[in-house]
Amino acid sequence: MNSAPLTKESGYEVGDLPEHSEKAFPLRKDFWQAMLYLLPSFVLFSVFVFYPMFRTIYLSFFLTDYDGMPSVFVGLENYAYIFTSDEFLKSLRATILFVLITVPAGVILALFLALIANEKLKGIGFFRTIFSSNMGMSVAASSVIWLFLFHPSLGALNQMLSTLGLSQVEWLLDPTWAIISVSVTTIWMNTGFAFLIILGGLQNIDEHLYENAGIQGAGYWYQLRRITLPMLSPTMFFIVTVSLINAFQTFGQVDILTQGGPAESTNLIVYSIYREAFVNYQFGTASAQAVILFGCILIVTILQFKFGEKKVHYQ
Amino acid sequence: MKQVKLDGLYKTYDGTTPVLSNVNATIEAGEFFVLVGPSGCGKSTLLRMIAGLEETNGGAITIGNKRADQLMPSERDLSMVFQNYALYPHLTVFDNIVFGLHVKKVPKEERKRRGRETAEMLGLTDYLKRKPRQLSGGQRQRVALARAIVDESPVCLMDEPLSNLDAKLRAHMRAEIKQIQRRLGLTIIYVTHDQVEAMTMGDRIMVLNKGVTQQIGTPLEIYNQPANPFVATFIGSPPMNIAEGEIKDHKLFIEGLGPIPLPNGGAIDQTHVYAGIRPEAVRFVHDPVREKGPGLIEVKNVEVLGNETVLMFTAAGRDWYARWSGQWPVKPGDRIPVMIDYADVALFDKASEKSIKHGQSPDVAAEISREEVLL
Amino acid sequence: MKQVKLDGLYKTYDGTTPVLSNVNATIEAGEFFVLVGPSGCGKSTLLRMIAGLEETNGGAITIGNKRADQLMPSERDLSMVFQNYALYPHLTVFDNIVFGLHVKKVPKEERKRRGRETAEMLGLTDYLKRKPRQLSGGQRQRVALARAIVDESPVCLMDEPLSNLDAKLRAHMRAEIKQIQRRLGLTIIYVTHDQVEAMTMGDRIMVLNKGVTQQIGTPLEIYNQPANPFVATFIGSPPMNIAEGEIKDHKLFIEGLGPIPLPNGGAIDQTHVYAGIRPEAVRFVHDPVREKGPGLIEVKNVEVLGNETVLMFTAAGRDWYARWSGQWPVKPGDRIPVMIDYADVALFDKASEKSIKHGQSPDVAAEISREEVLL
Amino acid sequence: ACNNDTGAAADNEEEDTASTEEQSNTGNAETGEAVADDEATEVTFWHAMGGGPQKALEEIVADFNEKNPEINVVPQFQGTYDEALTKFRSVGGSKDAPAIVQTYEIGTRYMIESGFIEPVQTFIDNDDYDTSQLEENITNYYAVDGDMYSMPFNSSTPVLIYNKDAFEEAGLDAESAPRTYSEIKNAAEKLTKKDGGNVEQYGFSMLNNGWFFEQLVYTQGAYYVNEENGRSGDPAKAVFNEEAGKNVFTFLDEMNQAGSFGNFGSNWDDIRAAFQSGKTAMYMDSSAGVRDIIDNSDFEVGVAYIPHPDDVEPEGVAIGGASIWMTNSIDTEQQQAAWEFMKYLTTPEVQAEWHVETGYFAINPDAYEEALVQEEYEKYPQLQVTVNQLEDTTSTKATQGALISVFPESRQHVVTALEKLYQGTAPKDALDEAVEQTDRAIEIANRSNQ
Amino acid sequence: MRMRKRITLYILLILSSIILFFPTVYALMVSFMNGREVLSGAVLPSSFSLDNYKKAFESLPLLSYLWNSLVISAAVMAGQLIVSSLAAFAFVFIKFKGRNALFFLFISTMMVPWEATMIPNFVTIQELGWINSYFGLTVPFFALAFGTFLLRQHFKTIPKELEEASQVAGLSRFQFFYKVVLPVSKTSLVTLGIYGFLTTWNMYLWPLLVTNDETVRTVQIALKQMQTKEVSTDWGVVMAGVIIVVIPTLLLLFAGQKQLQKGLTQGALK
Ligand SMILES: Nc1ncnc2c1ncn2[C@@H]1O[C@H](COP(=O)(O)OP(=O)(O)OP(=O)(O)O)[C@@H](O)[C@H]1O
Ligand SMILES: Nc1ncnc2c1ncn2[C@@H]1O[C@H](COP(=O)(O)OP(=O)(O)OP(=O)(O)O)[C@@H](O)[C@H]1O
Ligand SMILES: [Mg+2]
Ligand SMILES: [Mg+2]
Repeated sequence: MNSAPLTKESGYEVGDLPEHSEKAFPLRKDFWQAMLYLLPSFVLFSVFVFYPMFRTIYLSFFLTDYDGMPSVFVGLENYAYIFTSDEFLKSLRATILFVLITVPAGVILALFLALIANEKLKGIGFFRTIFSSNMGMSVAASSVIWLFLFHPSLGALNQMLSTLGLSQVEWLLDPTWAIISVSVTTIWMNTGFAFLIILGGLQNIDEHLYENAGIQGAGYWYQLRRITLPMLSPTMFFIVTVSLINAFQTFGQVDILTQGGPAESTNLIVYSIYREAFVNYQFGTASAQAVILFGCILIVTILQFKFGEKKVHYQ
Repeated sequence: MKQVKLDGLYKTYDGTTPVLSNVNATIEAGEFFVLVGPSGCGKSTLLRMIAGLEETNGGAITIGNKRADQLMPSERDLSMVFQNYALYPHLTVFDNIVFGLHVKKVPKEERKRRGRETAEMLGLTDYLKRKPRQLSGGQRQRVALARAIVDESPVCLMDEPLSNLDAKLRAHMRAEIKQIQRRLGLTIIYVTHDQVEAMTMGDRIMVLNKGVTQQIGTPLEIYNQPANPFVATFIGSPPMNIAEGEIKDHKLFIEGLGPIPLPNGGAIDQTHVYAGIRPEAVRFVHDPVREKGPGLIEVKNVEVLGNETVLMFTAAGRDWYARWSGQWPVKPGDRIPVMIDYADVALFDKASEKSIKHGQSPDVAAEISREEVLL
Repeated sequence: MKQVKLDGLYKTYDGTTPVLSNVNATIEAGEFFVLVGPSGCGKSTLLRMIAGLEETNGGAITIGNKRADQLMPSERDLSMVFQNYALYPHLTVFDNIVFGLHVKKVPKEERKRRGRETAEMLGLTDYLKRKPRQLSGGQRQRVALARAIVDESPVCLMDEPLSNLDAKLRAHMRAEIKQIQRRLGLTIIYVTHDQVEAMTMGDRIMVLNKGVTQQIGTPLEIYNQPANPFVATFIGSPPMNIAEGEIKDHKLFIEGLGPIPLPNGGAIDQTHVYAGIRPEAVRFVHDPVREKGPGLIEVKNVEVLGNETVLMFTAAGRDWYARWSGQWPVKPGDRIPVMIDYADVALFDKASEKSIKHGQSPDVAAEISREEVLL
Repeated sequence: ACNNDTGAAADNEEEDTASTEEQSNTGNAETGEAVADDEATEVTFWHAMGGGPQKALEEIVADFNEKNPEINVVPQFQGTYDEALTKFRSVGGSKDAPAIVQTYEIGTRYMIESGFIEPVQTFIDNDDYDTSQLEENITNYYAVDGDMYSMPFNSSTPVLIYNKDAFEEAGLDAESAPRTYSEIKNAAEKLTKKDGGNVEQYGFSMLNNGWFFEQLVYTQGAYYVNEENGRSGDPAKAVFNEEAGKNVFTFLDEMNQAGSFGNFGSNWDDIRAAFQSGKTAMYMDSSAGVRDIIDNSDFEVGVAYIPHPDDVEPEGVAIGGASIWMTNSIDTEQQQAAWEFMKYLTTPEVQAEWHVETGYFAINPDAYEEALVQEEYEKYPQLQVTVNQLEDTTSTKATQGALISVFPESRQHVVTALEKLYQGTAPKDALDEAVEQTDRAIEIANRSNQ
Repeated sequence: MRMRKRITLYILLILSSIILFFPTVYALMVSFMNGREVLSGAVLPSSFSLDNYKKAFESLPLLSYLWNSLVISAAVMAGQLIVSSLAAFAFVFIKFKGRNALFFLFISTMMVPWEATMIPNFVTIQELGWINSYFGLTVPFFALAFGTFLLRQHFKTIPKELEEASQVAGLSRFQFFYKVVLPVSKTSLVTLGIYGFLTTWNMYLWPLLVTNDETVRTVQIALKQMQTKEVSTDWGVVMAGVIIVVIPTLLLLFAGQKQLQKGLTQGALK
């Protein structure tokens, strides 16, 4: 009696009790109907994702020639090489550090913005537009702007610091600061979107719940903790998962801001893949890196689904 | 124990149509105040304004001795049962119930005890671990009720809290709520559509129509001395029969019925009136020959309710009802002799709709003295 | 016009506790079938199974002449009023109402006409352009009702469709629903907690308790000849008074009351019984000296309901009720002489809870013959 | 399109539509013109020139098309050099390949080995085209074993740029720029201005870009890779960690330690901004950027030769920039037309225009005699220095520039080495690592392209 | 709401706006500066001249690029909305064997770095003959695991009762999809639409690869085209370009905002 309804509620049931009201439909027919709905996605994914992905895996066992064609089969050598290569390990470390900085900070910032923008105030639409506006800035455009802001001597940031009488910071030139700077840029670029999503999630929460909590004397923080966050959990789950995946795949801002430097401190994996493939034309090692990156994201996502979605409350 | 004072409350949703206008009432500390009125008349809106969930567009609300209309809901120290329950879908029944205690930092042990006690009282003990989704409608409603009760806030607002319960459970709940209210001295403002609830639970009743107060009074006042035809027809089921009437020659004429003679000295200034007769005052004439003022009605519809029978007939172009104890073997089409006593008739001025004369209250004092009852 | 047949229906949500077990009923084409039972007894579940929204874990459902339990809800051709309304939040009231007609490709003109007519009937005309969240509770419920009615599906399931309406509107709705049902010959399965609805609307009533059918019969059968103490106490408000009794020496003994003599020839085999007496059968004794079998009760609580008074007292350790017409000037603590006629007593076997003897139905035939009534 | 070539641009658009019917979906070519266009031989020209140079290039193309109605050159921007090359690698050898593709100097070896190109030497021979009219120090770079594989197009060299006002303020002679490492170091020392912890003006800066490092190595007559800079055979090893490379790293390291070296990262615009705003007094830049610097600085700008170690006789500079390549998967007719266009590009008039508009060298020295150029030099006498430095260069295998296929990758390693150097890594360690990685890259490339 | 809370909120809102919007405003300022001002680190331009904008429009056929961007972004947006919502619908409202596994397979496509698949995809497009055509720029992006995921999360919060009511009303599954699910999910659809539009609008590398000339090229390429390396970039013009390119997207955001503001499912049931 206790366990069955509880697992059901957890949402991510993998073939436990049938969800009521659904099993009334004949299952076989359902399967083919579902396939029909999924067909467009499937065809496109097969052509544009699965096929290239398999090709990538295939290539990771080869050295490639100038045309990017596999020429010498080397087995696991590419993997062996990148795992012993100081450069790759560094970029792996940088990537993880980057993910650890940008995901929590970005999500929390977006949540904060969404919360203050979810209030019914005059002119709130204006603020919402401002908060989501960075979405409109392309990676290239925003990176260029930040490049200016980070400029060692002329950048607004350093100018501000000197006005405040603080010593200047070598934003993009100091390896420790560089990763922070790239992270800040990334967070800035991504908040707009996360903000929009979270705001949407907030607006979906039944107002009556707050009304009731308010009457019962729950203060803002209490409501946030006990109502907003649990009710927002599907959205947060989504945004965290997506941010994780995106953070692992950051590329554009690195290309423009630091080109992976200084001293490879911002050489995030995808940038490293890009360079390996498009500048160095080493598809083999690039592919191996891509496969490893895929594996990393896969593991993180599986963990996220396994442990994260447990805490999600669907209606 | 807190008084709630409503002072010229005004509310509109769209800026033009008023949903409530000039609502005045002082609900005494510890009073059980019932709010009734037709669907959409503004009852929920009024409760929500008291709770602070809707802003007031005019007037003032005082709770305790504090002006409250600018306070946040959480500062008003009250509890509420929502018409649509508003349960937290992500919390179990138990957590839903003790949510407020949690907020108020009631110690865990006490929280547990009070939560369990309340659940016990509302027959929810078996469902404490479930989520609201897995409950029946009545169970959900009880959770909403439990959540408000467990709080023991001095003021409690209840919006049709028993509408989805069966008669038996409802009777039980009525008693429980009254008992808690008395024990804790709660001030309760209670919206209901149930006549029995309104009549038995309320210290006073307020009748609203289209956002305008019609009458405030004790249940018997409302029943016996309705201020206008609206109240007269709204309270009592089946409703009081109402028709236009004319007073002429010491007689009250109502179309479709025989003239009803006025007693001596019962002269009335107005000639054009609304006459109201409660269904139970339309009496069956056992011996039409001997008894005075008989009329003959043609039964249009019969409802046998187990211990009573409601007959429908037409008078003055309207549906009229007669209600008699027992199960009567009457069929539509039957013609039955009835009589109406002028003493039972309530009269309202036709123009102002104000009450001119109340019907005689159907108390048995006339027949049986209090002394006779007691042994 | 379709028959609905339920055949040994069984349902469980968690795989162990049955929510419904062995429910059998044949609802005739064009019948108005009322489903009552305490909160959580499985009424909504049963309706949802008929609609195809819950799978059956056993048994069969036949609609028309077609086995239906494997059909999709959309293939069952029925309409439903949900207990929680389930209005489409994105559509206006009008669009909510005609949503089903749209699906059935009813031409636009007719859709408009029927939508308007139904809205008119339910008093929703002023709100057609609003979204559900701008409506009061009762208005939402009426939209849900309108949506089901407008469809004119041969089978209509209604889950407490009037619970949030006031008495007056409810009486009006009752009449309207009955009329539509008759006009279109709908088969309606109707869940309600309202005694009046159950008694007046239903061709037959089915009483459920904990998922088990207690009795199926016409309203008067259920009222007059309850199959067991549960039904006896469930139908009728206040409920029938029930107590354990003993039959000895041609007398029925109930603790706290004087012995009730059995009439000649009224011998009963069992000695241990449950005795049931309807509140109206607890009669006031006008002249305690002259009248037989008087008992003295101490009033615990009084509810004056306007046209009747309900007294509570204790007998056999339970709360008992007496219900008398009129407003009685009685106070808690008063001691009042009453009598109970054996003819009014219903007896149930103590072990099996089966009915042994029905109480005399409170029909007036004994006093007034049908011939006397008609003129 | 800009005002004066609107017509040409419109033409291009429509012609392209007509010629690539299989993909065309715009269908807005007007019939009359389309007929005329059909007769013109289409030459697609993939380039990586953005901003001002793109505009200049498009004007030149428009002029050419006007003068040669039978040929229609269509310039198509394809992103940065890397991006353009990536794309070319994908379509190389197919019908989607362009006729002409512009590639940076370090892509030379790759292009030669790719098999997608037709050496221009073929046309030079057929046409008896006189290559000697071109600047020798430029053609040398693109000549491999005496054969010209591509036509030089936009070329530049590094120069030292300095702030004359700052020099005077520091008591230095603004007219004779420092040349040797110790001169630079001394000057830098004097030029560095500090305000507490913050440095207000650094003495010397260099962009973190492999190109400058290479140049500082070449000028010492040293090689980047073995096999004589890859000019006499397939190189197998990088040698830039030998004496010359170490000189450079030590030179930078010493100044960095002393606090007179300002690091402004690897972004061209950053370092220019630093210079213009007085944050650094000397730095190395491309000759192509000189004129803009002069325009945008509100102080006197001096231009000088690049520095060299005190005990080494400087040999000059190697060329940078890009050249244009003929592809081999197109019709001979198109190739011929492309060749015509290439020749046109080398004419003194065109080169003069190009030089003046963009700041890139004129590959045809005759251009410098053009009035247009002379006028420019009067306005910007500093430009003369850049040309002189190139012309003064002794042509050796060192100043010819290295020829390796993995150059882009190697440059990254050098950049990383520089960054590490500035973070305090010992010069030798930083260099050795870069060399090691370059070696590995060369090895892999050799293995996979047997 | 009480005054103090209101004021606190406004302060927070304004502060956040300033911090978040500063870079954009800065870009706007730079767009009015001449080269010298930009490189001297000024924050405010000496005059608000529109020269840079004029130059930006003169140097490239920006209007035609904008049009292409618009067409492509709108097409991708529409494609994504259709394809993703169909898939998400199946994942939430149809129960079938292997649903979770399949969904995870979908999610896994998000983990494949786009950079790793670009070359094979380029070859595919080339073989389809879609180089330099709108197809090549749009079709590969129609299927979007991200969008499916986003919509799935939202669909899951749609009360079951709506599905039930629709079934009883006789709606077929597809009717339920487009008559109830889609309208009720307007917020998420708008969000996804904005996302799809903007990401496409901001794409650079792919359009560069699969297009050869300005017939179908997008504005981001134009932006890149304004920048140079060895020769000084005219930042004022670039920023003017950035601003020009950003304006349509801001307008879109503003319009979407209006849609989003209408919170929807509240008060759905009782
Ligand atoms: N999804 C569910 N999971 C588990 N138990 C459920 C679920 N839905 C209902 N129940 C339980 O099944 C029983 C019957 O529920 P049902 O809704 O049919 O009651 P009901 O007769 O309609 O009651 P009410 O009059 O209160 O609406 C209840 O005890 C309820 O708690
Ligand atoms: N958000 C809203 N926007 C516009 N009108 C509204 C809104 N909420 C309620 N109303 C209208 O205000 C009136 C009063 O609503 P209220 O909910 O107070 O009625 P009620 O007396 O509680 O009715 P019921 O008994 O049906 O619950 C109704 O006519 C309703 O349609
Ligand atoms: Mg209400
Ligand atoms: Mg129910």
